[in-house]
Amino acid sequence: MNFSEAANTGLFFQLAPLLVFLPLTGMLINMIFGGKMSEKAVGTVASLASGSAFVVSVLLAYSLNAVHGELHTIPFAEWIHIGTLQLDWTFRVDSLSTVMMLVVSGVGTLIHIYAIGYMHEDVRFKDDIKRFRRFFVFLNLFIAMMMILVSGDSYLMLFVGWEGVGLCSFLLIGFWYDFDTLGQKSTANAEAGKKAFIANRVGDFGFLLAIFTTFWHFGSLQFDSVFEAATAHPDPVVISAITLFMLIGVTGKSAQVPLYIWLPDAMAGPTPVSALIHAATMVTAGVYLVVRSAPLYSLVHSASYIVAMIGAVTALFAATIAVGQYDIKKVLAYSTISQLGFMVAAVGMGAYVAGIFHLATHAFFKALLFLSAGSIILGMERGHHHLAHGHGDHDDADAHHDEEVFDPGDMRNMGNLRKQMPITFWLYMAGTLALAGIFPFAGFWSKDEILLDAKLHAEHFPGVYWLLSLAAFMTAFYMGRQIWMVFFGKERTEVAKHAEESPPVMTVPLMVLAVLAVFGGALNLPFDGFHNLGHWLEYTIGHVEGLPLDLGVAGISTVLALLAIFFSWLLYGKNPLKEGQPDPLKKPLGFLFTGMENKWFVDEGYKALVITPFEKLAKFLSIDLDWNFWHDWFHDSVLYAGFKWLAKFLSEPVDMGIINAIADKLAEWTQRSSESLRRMQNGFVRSYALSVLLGVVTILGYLLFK
Amino acid sequence: MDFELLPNLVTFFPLVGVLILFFIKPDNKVLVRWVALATSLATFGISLVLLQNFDASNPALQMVTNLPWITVANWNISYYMGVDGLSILLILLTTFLTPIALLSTWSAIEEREKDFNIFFLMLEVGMLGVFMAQDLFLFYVYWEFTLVPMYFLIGIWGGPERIYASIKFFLYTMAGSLLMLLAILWLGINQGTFAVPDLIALGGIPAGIQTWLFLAFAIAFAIKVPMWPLHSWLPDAHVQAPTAGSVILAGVLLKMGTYGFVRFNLPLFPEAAVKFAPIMAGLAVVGIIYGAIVSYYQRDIKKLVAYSSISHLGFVMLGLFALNSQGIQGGILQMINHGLSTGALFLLVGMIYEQTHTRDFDVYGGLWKIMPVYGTIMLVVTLSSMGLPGLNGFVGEFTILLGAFGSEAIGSAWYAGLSAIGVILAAIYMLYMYQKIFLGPEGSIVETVKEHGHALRDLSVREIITITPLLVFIFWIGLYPKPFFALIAPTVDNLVAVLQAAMH
Amino acid sequence: MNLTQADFYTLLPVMVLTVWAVALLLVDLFIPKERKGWTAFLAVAGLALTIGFSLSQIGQESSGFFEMVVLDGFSTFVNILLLVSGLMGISLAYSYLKRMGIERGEYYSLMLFSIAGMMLMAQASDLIVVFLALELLSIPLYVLAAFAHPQHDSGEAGIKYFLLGAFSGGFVVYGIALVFGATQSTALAGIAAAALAGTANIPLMLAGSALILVGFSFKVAAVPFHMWTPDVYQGAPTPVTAFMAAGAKIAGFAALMRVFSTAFPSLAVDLAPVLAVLAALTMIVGNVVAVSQTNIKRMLAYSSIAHAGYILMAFVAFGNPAVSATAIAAGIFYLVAYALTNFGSWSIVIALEKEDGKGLELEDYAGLGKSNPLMAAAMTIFMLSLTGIPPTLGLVGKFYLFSAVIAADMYWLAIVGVLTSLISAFYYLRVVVIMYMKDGEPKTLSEPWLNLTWIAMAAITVILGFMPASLFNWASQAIMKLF
Amino acid sequence: MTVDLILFLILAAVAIATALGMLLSRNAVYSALFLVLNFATVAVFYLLLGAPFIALTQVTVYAGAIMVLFLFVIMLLGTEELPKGEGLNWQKPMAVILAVVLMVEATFLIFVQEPVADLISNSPSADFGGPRAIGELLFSRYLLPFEVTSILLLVAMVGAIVLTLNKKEGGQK
Amino acid sequence: MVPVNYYIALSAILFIIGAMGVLVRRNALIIFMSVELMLNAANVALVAFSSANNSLDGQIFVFFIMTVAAAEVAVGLALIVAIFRSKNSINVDEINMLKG
Repeated sequence: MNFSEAANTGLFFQLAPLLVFLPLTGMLINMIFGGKMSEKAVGTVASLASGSAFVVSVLLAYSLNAVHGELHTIPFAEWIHIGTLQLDWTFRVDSLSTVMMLVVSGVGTLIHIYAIGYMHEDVRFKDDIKRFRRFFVFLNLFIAMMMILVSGDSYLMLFVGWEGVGLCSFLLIGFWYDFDTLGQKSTANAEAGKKAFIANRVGDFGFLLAIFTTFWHFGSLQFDSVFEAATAHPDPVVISAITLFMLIGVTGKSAQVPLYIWLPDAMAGPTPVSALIHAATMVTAGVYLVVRSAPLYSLVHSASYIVAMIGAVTALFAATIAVGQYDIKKVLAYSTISQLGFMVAAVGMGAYVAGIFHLATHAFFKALLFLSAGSIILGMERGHHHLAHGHGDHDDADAHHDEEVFDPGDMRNMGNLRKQMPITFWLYMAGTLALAGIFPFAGFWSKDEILLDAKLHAEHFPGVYWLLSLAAFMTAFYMGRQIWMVFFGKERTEVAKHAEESPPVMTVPLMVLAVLAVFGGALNLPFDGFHNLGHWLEYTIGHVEGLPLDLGVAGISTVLALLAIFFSWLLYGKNPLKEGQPDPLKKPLGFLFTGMENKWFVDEGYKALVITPFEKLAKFLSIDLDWNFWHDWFHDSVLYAGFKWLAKFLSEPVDMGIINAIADKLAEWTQRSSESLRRMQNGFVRSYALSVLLGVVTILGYLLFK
Repeated sequence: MDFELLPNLVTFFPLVGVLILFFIKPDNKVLVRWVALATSLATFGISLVLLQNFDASNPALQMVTNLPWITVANWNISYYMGVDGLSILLILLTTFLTPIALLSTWSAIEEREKDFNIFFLMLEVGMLGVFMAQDLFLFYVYWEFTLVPMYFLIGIWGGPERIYASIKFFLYTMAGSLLMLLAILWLGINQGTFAVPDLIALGGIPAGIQTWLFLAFAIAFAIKVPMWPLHSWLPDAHVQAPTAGSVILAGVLLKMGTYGFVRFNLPLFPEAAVKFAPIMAGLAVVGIIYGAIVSYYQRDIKKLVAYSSISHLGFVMLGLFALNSQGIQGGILQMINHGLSTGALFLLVGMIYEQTHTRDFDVYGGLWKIMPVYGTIMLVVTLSSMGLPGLNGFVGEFTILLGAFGSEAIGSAWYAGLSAIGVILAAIYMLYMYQKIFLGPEGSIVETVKEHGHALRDLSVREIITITPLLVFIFWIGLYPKPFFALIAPTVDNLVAVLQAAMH
Repeated sequence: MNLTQADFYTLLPVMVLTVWAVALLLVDLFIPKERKGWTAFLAVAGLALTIGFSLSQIGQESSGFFEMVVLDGFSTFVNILLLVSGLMGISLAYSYLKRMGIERGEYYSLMLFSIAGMMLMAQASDLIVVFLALELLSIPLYVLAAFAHPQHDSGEAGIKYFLLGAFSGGFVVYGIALVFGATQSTALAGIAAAALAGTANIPLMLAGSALILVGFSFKVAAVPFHMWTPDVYQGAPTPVTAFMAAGAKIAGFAALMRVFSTAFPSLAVDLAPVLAVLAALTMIVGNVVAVSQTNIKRMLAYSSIAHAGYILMAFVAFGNPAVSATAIAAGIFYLVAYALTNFGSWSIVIALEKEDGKGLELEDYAGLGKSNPLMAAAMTIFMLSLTGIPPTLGLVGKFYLFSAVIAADMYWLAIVGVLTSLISAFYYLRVVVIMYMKDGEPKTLSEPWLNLTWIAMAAITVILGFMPASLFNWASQAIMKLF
Repeated sequence: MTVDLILFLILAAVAIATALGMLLSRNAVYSALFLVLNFATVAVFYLLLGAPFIALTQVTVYAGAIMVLFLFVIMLLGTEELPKGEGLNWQKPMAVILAVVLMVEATFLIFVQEPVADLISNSPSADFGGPRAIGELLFSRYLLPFEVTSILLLVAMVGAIVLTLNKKEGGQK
Repeated sequence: MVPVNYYIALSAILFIIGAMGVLVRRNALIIFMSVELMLNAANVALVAFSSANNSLDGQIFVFFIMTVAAAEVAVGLALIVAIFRSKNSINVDEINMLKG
């Protein structure tokens, strides 16, 4: 049997489980044997594991093509079977999932390779060589989890991967858990990881509710049966509920308003992580989920509109913040949020192809940007080390700690890096232009498609177009700002002067990505006879009208982008920033810029509105209610002391006590009897006799007068 | 061999060890340890034979021993032991956790080891008896009997506040069980038998009386579980108990409460169970949220884990009172899961405590770097406790929430919806704990330990051996829970049928 | 007057014991002072002999002395129980008296007399005999309570017991007078017959029965007639306390059972609530007050009050034929359980008591778990049994009792019983806590008879805890004659 | 009002007065003497009620022997009067209250509820209550109680000896 | 003829006075005497009933009560004497070492 035969008969579909198990194998190998392997070997194993998954993805895509996109499900294992609840682990190979697989494993592999170089240096700067291996273990685990996410055939499997990638995200953000982003000893990175996990969990909570609602109304969690049942009995309330619950999940995972707050902090992770997880793959899972649930979303317009608006608002909101950031990665992070907003807006409007298209191109150019930023930061670090130690002596840990804090990611410390890091510069430029949406870079095509969709559907989704256009403008502006600040002007620090270019192991994958960023638009060119991605996805989401290029929209957006870059040149390029000079925007924008700089105080708002009240509540519940009230007061004081009191009261015989009280009141002997009270303990025969007589009188009284 | 007698053998086999221990000199610590461990391992072995002979497809009681015991006047008390789907997993959990807990004591318990082991094995007898007794009186005997050794375990080998904690533990539990005793007596006298299967078959208890009986049983079990707001004894008992005691307390003893619900409350008083389902579910939800929030604010590791138990067992209760098969099966599986995860957590906390002698969060930090194996294992267990998919906790929580969400008896999805918040909160407090201990820069404890002349070390081989079996099951149940559900399913389906009948 | 064989047979054990006691008084004169142990052995022999006679009477029924006394299953059961209690009482006293320097032969004679009085009480079927038996059991106890005088507070115990005993005796006498006036009879059967025939003055009879109840309640230490108990139990020599706590209680309850179920069944409707309230009060006060005690003798005294309350629960059903038989059987069973556990715990108290009267505080038990694990284990068993925790006789006893109360639909009483049991756990556990969880070096006395007592009692408590059926069957057959 | 009744009332007044005298006398000797008087008065009642034997016993045993013993002890101990003590202030009022309640109950019992047969029957036979009738009964029907009493007296004797002898030997050995 | 009620009433009064004595006096001897008065009151009732019922049982009972009283007196006085010897008092309020 030759290759094409195997493809045609669907034999390759049986390979689907390998998508998950190859990365897992890599992970296990590194986990178990990695300790004795060299860094290169570890990196190679991990990259191979990821790469082989890419190969499998390609094979699957090829086979799928050969069978004309016919959906294939590959049952793998029974998971939970209770009554009508039938949950299996089944792989789903369709045109949508293969796109995701390709993007994930493809970009993933490149980043693995890049990371070999990056982490080699990073662990040395941070003085913990042993952690090199751990990074690749986590990275492989991430690929496996992401594969589960995109290849699952039911909402639950999707959820499994969904949570799994959340875990990896947590682990990788907190990879340098004993530092902060500046390399100082701190819990900051760990906190960032925790924040990401928890914000994601909030989203997962919504997702879970969506799953429950789905199950109890449609009796299944398998995609096709759910869609079938939903279209058969389209109950708008139920479907709205499901889709909106799901939306909570999407906002969490894809960093949309209001749950996006974790993503900027997630930049605490090593740069490859930011590129892979927090730009290219994991964060797009929400987009994938919406596309996957397209049959549901298309049934309820109001829910779709909410999705679209959330996306659009996020796109603009995050873009404004990006304008005010100084950290090179933070700018990219907010840019990512913004771009995710584009995608979410697109899929919300039903422009699934556009959304996925942008997802793919964004994966390329944003990964490129992040990795280049990583390269820049490392370059700065190298310069920094060069200055600090003369000969780059990494082992002198003590000296390391005593240094003044230096932030290698702060753009204000850079300037004119074009000279020191020419390769990186050109790569970065490619990414920037793609992101800014300049013709003919990849971003241009995908963003334009989204804008076009928004324009076309403006009557159903009012406002989306304008928000997105504005966001696109801002995007070009802040990218321009970044370029001018980083690569042009004068070096603002000594370090910048000594920055060094990165080795090929890092730059080569970047080049591949750069190529993709430049030509990625070819995936779905808006001309008749192309629309390749659209046609490919038709197998899964049904027929989509391939939109032609709308010169109006494209023109406006291009003009806007160029204008933005021009403005940025005016502000940052023409008169380069001096050392210690405040941002030129600060003056004209005033408090607005303060807001942008400070991320609109959202974190502070969360702290004031959510975290502090929660901590107060927790404190109240645990210290006041549970411990002081419930444990100490109720148990010890009320139960125990009350009981003791009763015992004491009764042991100074109860009748005596009562009599005593009555007598005291009646005769006002209180003062005089204080002495006798003391003596009125027990031990008096006569009192005992009194008790007996009291008993007699009571019993007789009861019997006679009852 | 007559397999019908296996339940008795499993239950009483630890007594063999007790007998041997009586004749060993207390000074011979090594022998004491090995005898106890060997006994508990043998018991586990026998329980595996029991499992092998257990017909999972048969929903009825199996391997029954039913002998008249006290038949005087109008009391028909029998020695009635048997195993079915409701109990088989818990029996295995008990026999499984006991050797692990015993192994963990080898370095933790230093004085009166012989007594410790004797009490521990006796406790195992009591626990196994609870899960196998099918006669109410017999059940009560075992139930109360477990109090005694646990009381000693906490009171003699516990922390500084051990006496307070042990008495509180004893009194709380006894308070509930005495009311249960009255209910048992009512049933036994008015129905003419104490045998649970016969009582179920007889049925016909008027709904009004069912309410009272249900309450009497429920209070006893709810204290044991413990359901909010009857949980006040738990933090004390857990914090003060020695590690092995905490493991068994969290792993098995608390399950006696939830088991009691599913074994007695549901089938004996189905109408009342249906009636009370929303209330019980409501309390469970409060427990889930409350336990989680309170956990978050703890500064003592053990206390945090203790409070988290309140939250976790809230899930179990929610599942049981969903009164549908997803909920109940999930609930039962979650009992096992909680036993494994929380048992493992307590073991791990104990291991670090042995080195540092403190459980105060504030002095910890950055241990992952120093103790990578420990950190990794703890991470897995923490995640299991949080209910991460792929690990055991998720399977239980998911099925429970799913069951509760659509439960006809509870009647509203709100309960499950609110409980799902518990999933978020679990992440918050568990990660908080993990971060405090393992992440961030090195805490002051590293220096403190160094000052005492020895550095922190990673887990020893014995410790890894102790914890590994738990990890295996954490993954196994998480990835492939089918065999576990298969054991429970037929019996639960029967139970659900009874409850469905009561509902309509 | 013609005494028949039946007369003698009916009262054979009592007579044998009385004669033996009188003889012992004489023999004792010839036993040298340093050999008073012989008197103890002789007393034991007398008790053993009497037990033999009693055993031979199992299943026999007769009456004698113009139906003043009867012999039936009930009386035989109680007699044996009393005689065994006597045996244990002597085994406790044997070394104690020597140690405390109060060893005198009269001790044993007085004990035998008291036992004879108790047995007579169980057999009496005429109020006159009941009264005399009550005095016969009480007077030696007054003396025994003060036996260690002037050591410690023995004298005080004696005089308190005496004055209050006489006081309550006055009520019994007046009660009997009223009953006699109401029914023209003092025979139990005659009283019941008069009530049945309608010739009786019911209010007078009711008042009389209430006064008689007061007398018995005093003897069994029911609230509010209990107040002598802690003082007397604390002050009296410990073996006397142990004997009193068991014997007097058994006899008091035996008489209560016989008199009330034979003579006053017609008054049950009126008296049952009184009994129920008494039982509840007794359980509450006994248990609650016990909590704040620090002296073990006092604590056990309150515990004994509390247990009187439990046993009283068995009577609330009296007069209701459907349930009273099992209820009273449960009461008797509980008596046995209580007596056995009681002797066990007191013997350990004796083992720790010092010559100077020290060693009686709870704190003195600290560390017993380490220094004498076996004894601590036995004590733990006794405490568990008194609390009603398996695997002990106490649980079975409570189980029977509560089920009887529930069968009588007295749920509130059952709940009071249950809640007070919970309270009792608190102070019983404290003993265990102190023994095992506190440090100390208590010195214990190792004396064969004493050791035998607590070891045997611990064993029996556990064994009967597992196999209570035969004992219960015997108890329920025994009470059949009463109905 | 018959003579009997008048006699009864007078005697009753005396009996109550002497009883109160015993109760209220500060001096123990007076108390004892009042009690003797009371016993004597009661003996007259016994005669009135047709119980001559009991009346005689009352005078000889009770008033004579027992009360003399009391007097002996009072004199022996020299405790005619106790020093005024404080303490238990509430005991007296409570006792009075209880006594009043008890009185009410007794009245209710005796006069209100189903009153006891109104009249004392005339002595049916001359010998009713005489030594002979009593003696015959004692040695037939009441043989057992009689014997028990003898044992009781023996026990009391032994007890009294034990209690006092103990002291004489110095208590401690 | 005097109604038996009157006798019973008298006996009740005496009984109550006796009981009062136990309750209010502090001298052990007087307390003891009060107990004797109580017994005596019971005797009056018994004899009265005996006469009313025309049955000698009551009188016999009185006889026994007297004997028992004698026995009690023997023991009681011995106890009082013994206590007096060690405490030098027969004030019952002072005999209260045991309490609580």
